Amino acid sequence: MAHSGINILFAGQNFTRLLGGLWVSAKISIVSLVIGILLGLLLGALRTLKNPVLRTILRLYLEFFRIVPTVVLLFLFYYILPKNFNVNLSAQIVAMLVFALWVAAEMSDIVRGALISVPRHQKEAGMAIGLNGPQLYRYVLLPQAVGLMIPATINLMTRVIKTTSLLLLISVMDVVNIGQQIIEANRQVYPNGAFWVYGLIFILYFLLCYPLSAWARHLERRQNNNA
Amino acid sequence: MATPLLQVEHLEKSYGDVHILHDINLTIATGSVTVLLGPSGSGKSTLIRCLNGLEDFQSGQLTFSGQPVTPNAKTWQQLRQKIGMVFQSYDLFPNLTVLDNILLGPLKVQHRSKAEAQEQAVKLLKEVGLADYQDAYPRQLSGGQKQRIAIVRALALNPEFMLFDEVTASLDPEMVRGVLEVLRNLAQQKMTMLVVTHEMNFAREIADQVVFLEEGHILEQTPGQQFFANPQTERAQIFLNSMDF
Amino acid sequence: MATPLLQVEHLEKSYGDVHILHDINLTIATGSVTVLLGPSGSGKSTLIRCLNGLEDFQSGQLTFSGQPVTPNAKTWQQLRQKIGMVFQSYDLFPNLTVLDNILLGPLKVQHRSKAEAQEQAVKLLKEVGLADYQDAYPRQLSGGQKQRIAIVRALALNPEFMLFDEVTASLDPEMVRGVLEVLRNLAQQKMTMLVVTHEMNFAREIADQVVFLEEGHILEQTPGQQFFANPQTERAQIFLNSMDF
Amino acid sequence: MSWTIIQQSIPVFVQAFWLTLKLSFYGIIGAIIVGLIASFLRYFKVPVLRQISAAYTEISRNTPLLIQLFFIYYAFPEIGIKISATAAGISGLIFLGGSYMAEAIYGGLQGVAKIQVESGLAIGLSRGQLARYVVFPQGLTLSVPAIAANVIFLIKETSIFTVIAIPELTNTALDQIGLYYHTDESLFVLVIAYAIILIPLSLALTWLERRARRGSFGN
Amino acid sequence: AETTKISTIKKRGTIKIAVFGDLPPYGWVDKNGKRQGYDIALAKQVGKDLGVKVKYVQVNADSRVDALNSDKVDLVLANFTVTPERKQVISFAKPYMKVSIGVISPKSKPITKVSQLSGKNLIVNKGTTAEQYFTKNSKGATLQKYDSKTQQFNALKNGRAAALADDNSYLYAWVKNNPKYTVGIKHLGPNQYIAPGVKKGNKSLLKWTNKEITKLNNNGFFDKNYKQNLKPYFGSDVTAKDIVIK
Ligand SMILES: Nc1ncnc2c1ncn2[C@@H]1O[C@H](COP(=O)(O)OP(=O)(O)OP(=O)(O)O)[C@@H](O)[C@H]1O
Ligand SMILES: Nc1ncnc2c1ncn2[C@@H]1O[C@H](COP(=O)(O)OP(=O)(O)OP(=O)(O)O)[C@@H](O)[C@H]1O
Ligand SMILES: [Mg+2]
Ligand SMILES: [Mg+2]
Repeated sequence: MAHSGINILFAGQNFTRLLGGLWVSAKISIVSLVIGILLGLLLGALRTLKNPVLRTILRLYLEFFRIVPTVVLLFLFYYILPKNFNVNLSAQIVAMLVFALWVAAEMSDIVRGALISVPRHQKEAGMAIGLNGPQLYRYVLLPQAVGLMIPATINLMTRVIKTTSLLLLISVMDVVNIGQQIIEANRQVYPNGAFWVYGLIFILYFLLCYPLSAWARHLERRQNNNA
Repeated sequence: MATPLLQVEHLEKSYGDVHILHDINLTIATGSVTVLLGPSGSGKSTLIRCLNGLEDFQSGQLTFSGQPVTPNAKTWQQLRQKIGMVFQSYDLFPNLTVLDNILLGPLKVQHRSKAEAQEQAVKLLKEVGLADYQDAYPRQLSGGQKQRIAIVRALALNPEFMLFDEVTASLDPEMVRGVLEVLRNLAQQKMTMLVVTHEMNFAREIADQVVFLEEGHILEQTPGQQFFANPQTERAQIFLNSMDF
Repeated sequence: MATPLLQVEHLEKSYGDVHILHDINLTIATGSVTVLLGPSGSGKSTLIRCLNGLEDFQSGQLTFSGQPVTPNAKTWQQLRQKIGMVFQSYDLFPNLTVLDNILLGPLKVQHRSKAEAQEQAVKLLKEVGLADYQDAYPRQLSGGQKQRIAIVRALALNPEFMLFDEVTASLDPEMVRGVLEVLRNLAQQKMTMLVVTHEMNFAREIADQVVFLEEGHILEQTPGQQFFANPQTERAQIFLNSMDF
Repeated sequence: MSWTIIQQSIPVFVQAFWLTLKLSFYGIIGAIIVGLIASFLRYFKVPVLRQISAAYTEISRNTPLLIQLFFIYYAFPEIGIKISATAAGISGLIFLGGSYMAEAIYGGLQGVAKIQVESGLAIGLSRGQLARYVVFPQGLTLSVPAIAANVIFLIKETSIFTVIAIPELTNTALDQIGLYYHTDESLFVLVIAYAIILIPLSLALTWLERRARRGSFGN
Repeated sequence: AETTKISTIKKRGTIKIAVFGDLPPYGWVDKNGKRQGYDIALAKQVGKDLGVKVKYVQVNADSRVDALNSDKVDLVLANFTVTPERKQVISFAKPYMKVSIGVISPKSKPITKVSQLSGKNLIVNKGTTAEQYFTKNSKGATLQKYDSKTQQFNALKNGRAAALADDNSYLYAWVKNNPKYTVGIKHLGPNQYIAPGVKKGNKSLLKWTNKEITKLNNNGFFDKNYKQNLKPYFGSDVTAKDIVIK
């Protein structure tokens, strides 16, 4: 065939369309990460309290999101909940919601782990000068835990970004979905277009995630050196 | 006799099934220095922690300044402003500067004015010889410096009673002196203190009374000089011998 | 004079830009006990670690048993069988039983027969009073017991020279005695030893010679009794005063 | 939701269940082996191989499994490497999981106290012996919780095998939905199936974490 | 949730239609991001005749019924084959297209009878008529179910199965570009129909759509649509009669 496969990327608006799709993935990641991390901080702090009821509920919340694959969650929130309850959200909103809840769950575990690894005598030293519960978290525990949770949090970020590749299942026009459109539209002209399109998507994801991973590793190394 | 600052009656403490403290009775007079001695694991730290509510206990009555203490979170949080405590491990908050460590309690717990609290903090820092370290972070300090700051942090709340749990145990020998100096000054200023220490020479010098604990029982509660010259129990004698190797 | 066991000449050591040890010259006679003293941060640990290759140094010459030491990984690995070391922190391998900790070196490094090595291990364990703990795991032991095992582990390689870096510093006071007892016995058996310690009474008793280090310089290298009675430098005098508070 | 429909679909799901378990099992074992090798190369600073393994780790961690599988299954035959869907799925899981396991294992090795390494050196152990008797036994124990967390993560990732037409659990559920449109029932069975696999693992993870924190090795 | 009547759609000013985005020539997206295809042309006409704007919702095969039932869309125009199972959960309007299943295989090892598939692998595309058919009558063949046309044709070219079953119109088009393969089985099973899908109980929209299809049939819309969208793709092996319903 006369057409070299790489041209598929530059025909018409294809390249811009793919970047547009990437932006959708990025936008969903960013929004869900911001909301999820904030919520996760709160839930993680709550999980270190002694209240057994609260603990059980939050534990179940975590387990639910840990056990149910993302694909199922997306289906559940996009198709099943609207059918049974009267809420109808757009695909992007659902994606953000599902990811945010998932991030919050994973984050709550990271936060909890970091909080309880702040040495006990730090907490006691805070109590000994009369700080109350919220003040303990605000001034002593959280600031010290933040350093411990940053690398794990960044790893979670890359996982979220990578998981956006499943969004085509609920009709989000993300980069994979647009890639799919381009591949199928050109199947006759560029039978091997798929490799170029997927190759580009591969690189795009790498470009999004690699800086984050490198940053996480840098922070981790710095922490180990300080320890 | 004047009202004692702290009175402990029939205090019992267990961890789960393990009985740690047995029928503790203890009186601490205002302005006196009590040294708590006893072998490792005898319950010294546990007792001292019960006295400012870091551990709860099963039964017994505490009376502070003539007021019975109802042991709940609220009471303790109030009371801890009057009862300062310094631990063995360096426990400054690593995320705050020296000054912020000291001001946290006065500003956030006692809601005092920043100017006034800071003035007091600087004065205290001067007294322990660390006026230049206001803006340092704990990691930039030596162990002995950290412990002196920890003492200042407790004092900044203007407590009536200070608890010290082996505050020199993790220090290099050369650092010990500076910290003990601070404690000695406090004693001279008639601060009421309860001190756990392994520095026998220091204990001998400073103790108005010695409480000797073994396996959670108070075996002796004797005036300081008498204890070191002539302990009442054989166990205390053996303990004293083992200490001056 | 007989060949010294170890001779250090003009040793220089830096971490990056920071010069830690300056022109260290040191002679250790076979069968003698050298005590290394000096304030915290003066470089005692660094020096002792240079002597068995845990730190490398920039220049200088070591001579062990009359043989110059070429400082490379291979030489050190060989030499470490002759130079035992015990650290301040409890450093038993937590994944191995007491006996396996002790036998690791004799079996895997020295390839000795299991029966013979085990016999020796049991004998050594008896000597430190821990014959019953062969199959225990380190976590089941107290700090003092762990340190005694660590000493046995080093001795099991039949070293000619032992390095001790503050081996009692992390111990509860009551545990210290047992460990020092073991060191004292070794000295009586004419083991050549280099000891860093803060236990001054013990140092005075055991030291054939004292090396006093400050800021990486050897200020004194004096026979033991002379040092404690009458140190040559003012700095050492101040140091000694600070130690018996 | 109808029980009859659920009952009818059980046999298909049982098959998918075993297939998911089987693929996960081989994938995870393989990932652990790759992780061991990669952390071994990194630990011993093996020249060249270490750089290769580092590059592999970056590619593996920073790209989605979906795309990785696509290349393994659809693109590799073009350059003469053709493996079955099952093998491709397992390879993909190994490719992705290997780097996650390597991080977990290497993290554990780094957690081994420096004093442990030094006291090993002090009794004359060579670097290899040190690794064999001290660093790996302790490090692996330390990394068990992280490995367990990765196991859960990798099992869930098998749901992406649908892109290469492997009838594992998720694919089966989606297919059932496409064929018969009993969405609620299919997803319900799917969640139950994953729960049967993952809940015990998750409990084990909690237990392991707690044990690690209590420091079964604490000196 | 409550169903959307014609009146509500008109009031809203838009109709939400589920379409495919990756299935040329029925529903796909061109290089400028514009939706194209046989189903899309129908959707446009529906919008025009209703006097409302069309909002496309891209779906994949598995989610067409759920898109209706969760009110994500009012109408499905996405190569939707009428089957008894689907009829139980949604309503179909009058069909606008017919399809028949074919099977392609390499010329070197042609499959000409279903019985030859026994013990072999057969590729199908999820959500297609062929998948439905072979799931029920597999005749000993093992199905490999792919998500997209690209995937299924790639798999066939990589020799992952003995044959591939799909709408025969497709297969004719594909073998034109891939002369090593042949449509060994040209028709299989009864004719199947493609129809618009409507949420069950949405009588008002169903009635309107039925009338619309009849009207469009009569005024030759589908023939025109065929010429415009399908003919260039399928070439001359397929004729309008094979696809358009008269
Ligand atoms: N959280 C706990 N749970 C169970 N037992 C505990 C706990 N904390 C302390 N103990 C036990 O209580 C007893 C007293 O411990 P405590 O720390 O009060 O002794 P101590 O006299 O302060 O010893 P040291 O001189 O070593 O500091 C010990 O047997 C100890 O093992
Ligand atoms: N890894 C390192 N990197 C940089 N500097 C170091 C390192 N280890 C030690 N030092 C510095 O070298 C100097 C000597 O340290 P060393 O531990 O040898 O002292 P020491 O005499 O053993 O003290 P101590 O009595 O506290 O054990 C100190 O100033 C220390 O900060
Ligand atoms: Mg204590
Ligand atoms: Mg040292």
